[in-house]
Amino acid sequence: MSFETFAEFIDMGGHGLYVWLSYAIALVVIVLNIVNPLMQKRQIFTEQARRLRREKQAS
Amino acid sequence: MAEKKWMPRWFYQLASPRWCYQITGKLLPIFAVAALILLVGGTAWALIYAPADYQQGNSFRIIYIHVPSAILAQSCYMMMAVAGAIGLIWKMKVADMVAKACAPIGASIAILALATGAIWGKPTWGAWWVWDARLTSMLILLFLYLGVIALNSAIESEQTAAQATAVLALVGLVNIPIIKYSVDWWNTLHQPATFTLTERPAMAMEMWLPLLVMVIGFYCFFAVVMMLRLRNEIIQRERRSSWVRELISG
Amino acid sequence: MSTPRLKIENLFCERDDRILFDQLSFDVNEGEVVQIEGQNGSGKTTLLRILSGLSRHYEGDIYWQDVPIHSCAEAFRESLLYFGHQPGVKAVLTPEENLRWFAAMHPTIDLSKLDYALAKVGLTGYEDVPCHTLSAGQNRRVSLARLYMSNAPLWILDEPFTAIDKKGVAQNEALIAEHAEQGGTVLLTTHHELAMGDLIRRVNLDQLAGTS
Amino acid sequence: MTNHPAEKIAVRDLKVDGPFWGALKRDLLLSYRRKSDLINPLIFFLMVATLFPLGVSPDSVFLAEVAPGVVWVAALLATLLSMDSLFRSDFEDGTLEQLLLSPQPLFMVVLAKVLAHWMLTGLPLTLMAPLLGVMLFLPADGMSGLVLSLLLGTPTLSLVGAIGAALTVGLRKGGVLISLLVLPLYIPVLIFGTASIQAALTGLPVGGYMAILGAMLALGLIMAPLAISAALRISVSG
Repeated sequence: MSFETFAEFIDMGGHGLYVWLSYAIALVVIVLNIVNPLMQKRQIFTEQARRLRREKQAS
Repeated sequence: MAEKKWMPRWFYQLASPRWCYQITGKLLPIFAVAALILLVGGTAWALIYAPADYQQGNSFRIIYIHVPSAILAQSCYMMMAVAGAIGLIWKMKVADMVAKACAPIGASIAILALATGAIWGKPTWGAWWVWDARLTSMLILLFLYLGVIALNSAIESEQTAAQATAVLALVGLVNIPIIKYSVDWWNTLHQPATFTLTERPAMAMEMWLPLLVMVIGFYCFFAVVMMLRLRNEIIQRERRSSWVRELISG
Repeated sequence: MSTPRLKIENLFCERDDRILFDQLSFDVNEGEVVQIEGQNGSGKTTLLRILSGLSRHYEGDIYWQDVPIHSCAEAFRESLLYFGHQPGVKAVLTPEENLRWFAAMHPTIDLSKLDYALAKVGLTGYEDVPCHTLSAGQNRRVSLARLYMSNAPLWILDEPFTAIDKKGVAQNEALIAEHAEQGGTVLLTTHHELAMGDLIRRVNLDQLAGTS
Repeated sequence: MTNHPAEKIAVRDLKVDGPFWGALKRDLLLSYRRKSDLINPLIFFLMVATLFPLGVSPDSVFLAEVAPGVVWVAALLATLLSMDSLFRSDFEDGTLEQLLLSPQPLFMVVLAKVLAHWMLTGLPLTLMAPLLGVMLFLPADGMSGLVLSLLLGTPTLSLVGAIGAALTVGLRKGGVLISLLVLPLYIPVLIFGTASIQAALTGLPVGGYMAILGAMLALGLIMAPLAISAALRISVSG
């Protein structure tokens, strides 16, 4: 363990802003990368399901 | 076709979007769990247990994001170009889709590498941006990604877009070593050798191990996102085939 | 029976979410004139572009004298004369300069017939005039002059008679017939009623699309 | 078909050109007939160089320092500006189709077209560069480096730019896209081009830089026509 107290951990020896900002950006990029294809998938599925229903009605 | 005969069997199967969809469905949870464990564990290790650097103090902990993302951004470009080449030569649809899925992931990871590099630069150099050779190379890599994405979205026909971007990605791949060399050289010419972010004689084992964990974790994360995008792409392009219809209506 | 010159097998092509043709198969032999028919948007131009090797967005096989065209690309291009939607004539060059360039690019164009060809398409006296001063029909005639100079066995002609007057059409029909008689092969699309009658074999894309 | 007037043929020279020479001759002739295409990049080159003293500072010491970079960036942008038209008009009037259907090796034809492009942009830019050098107070020592580096560097710019032009030829808004695709690839040429002038200014030997620029040109000569040919086939196929 490199830190004695939680406050020290947050402070990161005065570099807290930089370290936490980096990790926060990393988290955002990772989450966006996962959420984006999942949303896309939902959109494709609803779109295609609608198309299939339309085709079924037409035939 | 006769020219495919010497290919091993898995190559044929990989070429089938349906098989690819099924196999990624099985692999996805495995990689997702691995990525989660490695990234959470690696982050905890990096932030809490790894010792601070004697020169840079705790800002050194940014390396555990910066280096893996920089490595991943480069590998991702390579994968994109190779997949594009396979698609171009053997007309393998799945390879085209892999190449297309790579671009946005790679671009976002390159942005992450640049952002963390810039943030790390502030406490180290006292400025948000320094024309360091590695950062500059990464910036150019991001430009290459953006070019690929722009070209892909500008061409309407999916097939033409895939082929054109494959050619561009390959041209970029040939150029990357030249760009890297010239930027490195330019950097030594214009700046007295300051110490760079990541080049150091030898990293202590307790610093190096969490870095390794994070690198592997990032690769697993890439595999997960890659497969997610690939599966979307497969569904989108194979929407008229019977198995996709069943999948959607079922 | 000898092998067909051009053999099309199970051709499949889709564009913009629409299947243009599926399982399209037909042979073209020496001395044949084949007219591709179909409504607007039925894929006539696409088919000709595929057969000429310009477009590779298809599935299926095309054989030139029993060899797949992608493995004999150079020999195939050497035997081919293609007349596309755009006449392929540079506006700032003169008819003669345009045809000279064609001859440089296509060894099957016989440049010694230059004057003969220009006379045939009615452009004698216009050799040295830049093509942008000529009418649309005359520009197409510049391109058609290639037919009179060509030694290529296979002609693929996409709407060759657009903007050409009656007399010109009749002349070109005669040329096509002569080419076929000498053992050449012609694939064409046109909206004109051709007078060649029984010489022509027709392939209708509308009917074929319905069978899939 | 033998009834053509034989006497007329004797008057004219009906020798068929080879593919390389035929393509080169035609492109040079085309530009000669449309002179504005020839002059516009040069005017652009001159204007960009004028913007720097106006936009930053007319101080001669400062200008002398940035002159190599400014001239090179201006040359790079001027080349890029002219790139879009390389295949576009051929694509629009159907001659590109005929080119791709030619049994002649596309590699040679493409190389001829790029050579013609360089002769009409890169070469005049190189010849004009000393004028810009004087305007920007570039010391006389740097002139030889300037001209030599441009002479070796601009063909590479034409070759790489042509890849971008070939990839975007089928697109309506190709112009901006080309810059996006090609500019990152121009960076090595820019770096070594300006560095060679700096070296010449400080009296260091420029041979090494010229060798690197030459190596990049050699690599471009071999690889770029392949990429351009492939890109053209893909673009026309779409």
